[in-house]
Amino acid sequence: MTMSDDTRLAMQGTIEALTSGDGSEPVVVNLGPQHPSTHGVFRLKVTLDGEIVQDAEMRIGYLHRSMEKLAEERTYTQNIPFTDRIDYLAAMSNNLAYCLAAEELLGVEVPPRANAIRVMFAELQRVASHAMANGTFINDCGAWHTPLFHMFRDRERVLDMFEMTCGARLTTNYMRIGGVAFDLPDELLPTLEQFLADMPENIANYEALLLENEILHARARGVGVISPEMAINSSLSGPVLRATGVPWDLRKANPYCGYESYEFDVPVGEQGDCFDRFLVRMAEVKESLRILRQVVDTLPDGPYLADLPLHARPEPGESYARVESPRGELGFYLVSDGGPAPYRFHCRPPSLINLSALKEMSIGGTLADAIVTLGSIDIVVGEIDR
Amino acid sequence: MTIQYDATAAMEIVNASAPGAACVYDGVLFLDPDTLVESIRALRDAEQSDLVFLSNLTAVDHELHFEMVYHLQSLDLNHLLQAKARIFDREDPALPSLTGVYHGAHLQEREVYDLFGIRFEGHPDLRRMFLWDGFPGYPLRKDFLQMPGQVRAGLPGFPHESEENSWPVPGSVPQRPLHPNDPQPEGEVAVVDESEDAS
Amino acid sequence: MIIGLEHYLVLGALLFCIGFFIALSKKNAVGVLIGVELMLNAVNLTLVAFSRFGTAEVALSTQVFVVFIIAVAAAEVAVGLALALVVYRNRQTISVDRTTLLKG
Amino acid sequence: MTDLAGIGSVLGAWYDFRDLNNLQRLITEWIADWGPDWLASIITGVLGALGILGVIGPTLLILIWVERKVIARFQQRYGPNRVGPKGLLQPVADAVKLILKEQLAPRAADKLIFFLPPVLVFIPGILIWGVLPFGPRMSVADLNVGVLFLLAVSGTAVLVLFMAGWASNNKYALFGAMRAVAMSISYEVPMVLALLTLVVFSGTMSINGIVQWQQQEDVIFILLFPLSAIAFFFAASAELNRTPADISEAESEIVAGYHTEYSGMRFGLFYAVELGNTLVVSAFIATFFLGGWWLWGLDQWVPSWVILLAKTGAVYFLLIWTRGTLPRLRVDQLMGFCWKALVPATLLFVVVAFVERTLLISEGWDTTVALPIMAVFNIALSLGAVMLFARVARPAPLRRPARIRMAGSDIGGLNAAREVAARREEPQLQVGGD
Amino acid sequence: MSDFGFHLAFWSLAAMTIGGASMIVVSRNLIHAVIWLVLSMLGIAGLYLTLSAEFIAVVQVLIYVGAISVLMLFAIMLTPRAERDNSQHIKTAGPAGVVVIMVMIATMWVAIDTDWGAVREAALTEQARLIGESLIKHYILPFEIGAVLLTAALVGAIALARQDDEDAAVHAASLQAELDDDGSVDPVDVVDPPLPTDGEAST
Repeated sequence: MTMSDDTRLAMQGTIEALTSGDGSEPVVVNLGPQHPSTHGVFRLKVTLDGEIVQDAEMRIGYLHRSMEKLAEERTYTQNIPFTDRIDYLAAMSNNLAYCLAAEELLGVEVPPRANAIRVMFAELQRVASHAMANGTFINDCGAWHTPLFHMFRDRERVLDMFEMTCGARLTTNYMRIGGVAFDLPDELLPTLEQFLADMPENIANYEALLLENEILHARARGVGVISPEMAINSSLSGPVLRATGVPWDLRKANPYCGYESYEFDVPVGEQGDCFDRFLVRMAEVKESLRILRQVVDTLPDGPYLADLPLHARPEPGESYARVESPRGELGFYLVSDGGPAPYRFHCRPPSLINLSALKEMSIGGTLADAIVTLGSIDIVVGEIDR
Repeated sequence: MTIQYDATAAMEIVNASAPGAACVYDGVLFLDPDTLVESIRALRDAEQSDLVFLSNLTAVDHELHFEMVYHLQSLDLNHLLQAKARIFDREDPALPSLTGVYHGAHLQEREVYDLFGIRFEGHPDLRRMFLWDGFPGYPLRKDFLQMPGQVRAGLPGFPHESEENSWPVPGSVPQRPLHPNDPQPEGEVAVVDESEDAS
Repeated sequence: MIIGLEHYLVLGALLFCIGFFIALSKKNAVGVLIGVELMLNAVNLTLVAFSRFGTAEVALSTQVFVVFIIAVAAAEVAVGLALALVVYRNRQTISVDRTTLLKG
Repeated sequence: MTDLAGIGSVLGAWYDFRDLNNLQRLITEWIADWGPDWLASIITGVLGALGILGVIGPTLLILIWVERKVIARFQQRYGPNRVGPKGLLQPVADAVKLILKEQLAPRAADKLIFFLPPVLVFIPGILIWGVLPFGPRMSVADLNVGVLFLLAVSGTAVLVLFMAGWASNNKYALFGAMRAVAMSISYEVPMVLALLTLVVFSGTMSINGIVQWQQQEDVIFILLFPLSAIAFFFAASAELNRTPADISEAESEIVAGYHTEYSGMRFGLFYAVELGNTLVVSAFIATFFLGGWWLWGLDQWVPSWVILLAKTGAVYFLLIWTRGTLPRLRVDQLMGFCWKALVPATLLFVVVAFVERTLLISEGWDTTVALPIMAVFNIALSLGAVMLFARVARPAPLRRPARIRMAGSDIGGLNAAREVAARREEPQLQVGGD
Repeated sequence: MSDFGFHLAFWSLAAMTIGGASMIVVSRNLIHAVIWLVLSMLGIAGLYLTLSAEFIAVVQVLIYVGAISVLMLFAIMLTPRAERDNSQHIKTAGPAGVVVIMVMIATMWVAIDTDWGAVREAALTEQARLIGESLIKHYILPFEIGAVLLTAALVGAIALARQDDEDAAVHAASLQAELDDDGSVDPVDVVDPPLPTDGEAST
């Protein structure tokens, strides 16, 4: 019995197809750079077998503005506006982290009132940023913008407070080396009081709407799971790390700006899935409100900016300061050569590093799961690309 | 603020597993590039250091050499260690990759490769990240787009501050002494000594 | 001219022959299936024509017959397509003239 | 089946606007006086089609406005309020914008098949209105196989979606088309079964017959077969690609699904048909399960089509409500829900309907007594089935509650994590779970 | 129904049916062929209406347009692009054409020449009810067999189409063994691989 050549060739092909996989062609789908779900110009190249993700590869750099290079030619104070534009959804936290690093280099003592104001705005920023993160996360789960718009309402109020304090809503440029740029305006504290009075009811509304939603549970529970060991090894931080159950919060571990004097708690999750990240953020908003309450109650008087010479040149050396930004551990590493500008300016971007485990989280899930996972990590592309 | 881990203690841990792989100068731990992976793995796994979290990984161009800076954090013991390693080959700088020790080094090493051109041997997916393939040069190097006539990157002085408005001397950043295991740069030792004298 | 039974019969015959030709000549297995479907439909059309132009008892039984044919056709298509898929998977082709394993 | 006892005495006069069919009949008779009868049937057909188009065209424009306003209210916004009074002209402005927009076609698209779907999609969208009874005799075609016609016509729409998605030569579009096709084929089954329940119980396949059965027995079907009604509602919203089942045009996943590559008025046509289909499905839900044009005698005083429109509006609001509230299900979850929940549930009620129909007809039970008992029994059975499903079919990750604990003084890494997890006290927050 | 309307309907539907069927023969793309098939099926459904068989017409649309064509498109999508070519004919297409023409002549001759004794009684009303009743009274056995057939087809199609990795491995091994046993020429020597090439632009 001899086969025809056709048959032999076909059989060869079949054997290859059978041994290499199931013989169907994987489809490569680009999510982004222009895509409704990617929160900015971020491109995720997903290889799909049917609906199952086989490989996920991120392509970034569409928003790279070379800030680290630019900062080498600006004075320490001139660099503060750059930090706004690194993470434009948490400009205050970025301002703060950079100023802490510069203050460490310059050896500046920050007055207590300035520290309290910094804490106030960092926590307000956390409320605003988490509102945005959770809102867009539910949107990624397929809701039709309703929770997003509700949470935007809270964010608007925070941004209004930013505007009345420093004139800007998004890129605030509010913190200065040695303090903050302006003292609090008279109308801020009443507005903040009203905000603190209204928020518990709003949060209760969100919880009533979302927490027991069966569809949300089905979409987010058990999706994008990562173990605490893997999370630590992948340098994940912020709510993504805390959702795995690791109670690591720089505000508690290495308090800065007087966080040690406020009473608050660190919420941690259990499963490390998307839903836990969402819950951790919800709980963190409540803790932020607790801190804000205490800040308002114990706001000290005094100068809001340390007395610092205009042309301050730090000694040659280096500093690495970190804060707990809404997205995680945000660090600034500065090297000084004694000149007016930093010799090296490096930002440890939590958004980028939290993506380290994106591939591991998405493989094996469906395309929809990958998008929910990406949404739950809460990236800001400005910070990824810098 | 951050609690720093004692560099000498870290040196002992490293040297216990690989003798002579680490030294401390001015309170900073310097690691031998050849045994970098083993040293950092020892620091990660040792009970007393427990540096399980790679907080930050970046490079600094010191014009004569590159300095890799690692910030390692222990979560349970709550201390931070700064470790450094130096690369003297400017033409083809290379260092072992930490991806086998920390999964989180993956993206940060790609970033350093992209912007500094430091190759990480053993990195599974070393490609440019922010810039496109074929981008000329490595932007965060100090000699990127260097003009003729010693015009260079950096800010010479504050605006409107005339008296000290001069370009910093190349190498004015204090240079650390070489580790005995480091490859000795040829012909550039004199510059290192000179700058040390200046500081 | 009154349109009568013959018109439908000729139409059915024409359709049947087109389907027959497709089934005989196409290389692609799905193409062959399409041809078979056309043939079945031609038969159905003929039957319904007989139902309309026949006596009352014929009228009902032909329509029942058509229902059966449609059901069987659906089953046939499902199995036929599954077969085509399996043949493709095992032979990397669904050309009917290259699927010659039974010939050895 | 044509029991018109409930219609008042002025019936038949052209000015009796309770039944617009009179107008049409008048015209038909007038033409029949002088013209051939084929002309009369063609003209009445055209008139019916024009009547339907004349109603749904403006209704669609208003519906766009209503939907946007209602969703905006859900979202604490104002919604459109710039163009015209209260923003009422916004849909017109949108339509003008869409018409003026450039219509792009991908170079690699299959040109013929790419251009056809926006037109073809209208055919089932319009045809389906033909069998909707607006009143006792107010439907363009009161087919005695109306239910089957409805299913056949809605089934063809899938093919058009597939053509659109395939011809676009775009992966998002193809994914959308494949999802749409897979979903419509699956959800057609519970839809057919839910309607089969009604057909079995009322003994007619005519849609008007089903309404008249409800009128005769003084009961609406949602009371008799609530689970079938809910299954039909969900299956219909899945066929309509509305949240929570809008996976075939899931914005956050595959951009816009099968119509990703359509721009300008071509997109506008898809959008209009989708909206029109939503309206017609609301109307059919109202007809099948809420009694259609009949409302316990009120149809004697109020025009029947007003009653139908009011019920349609209520169902439509329900559709907007679900859309504005719920997140989207995943593809596999949606399919699983169809095959594991809706199909068994509807199948169960087909059997129940068989048994009850036999009791009514063969055993001759008195309907006035038997129907309330059956309604109570069926409602209880529905509740039991839903609870059983919720208990049995819950996927594993959802059976454990999600817990949030407070770290307190334990700050650190894995050791601290173990300490926190091992605490005996109640977690701060606990949601979900069995 | 009047003559003119009936003539108009019949001839346009006949043209639609035959035109659609003819386009299947000439269309080069299999997906186009399926869409022409749909057109043809719709024409046939219309012809059923002219024959007053509305139940069959609706069922025709429901099953052929809504289900079978979609099933075919699905099957086509599951095979790669190279297999969507409808233009190729087998080598014996010419003789097949001759046979078909002979069959056509024969059937048409029979259709026209025979005296069918056609009567034109009033069409059946309430066909759905009548067909349903006769199905469960008169034709109960065929009906049950049909049900069994459909179930068997369902199970069979699923069993055929689903695939296990283990099965795949076993199958690959058996094919390899078969290849090893075979004593014919090595496939590497075959110069021109006869597999169809991918002629279409890739997405």
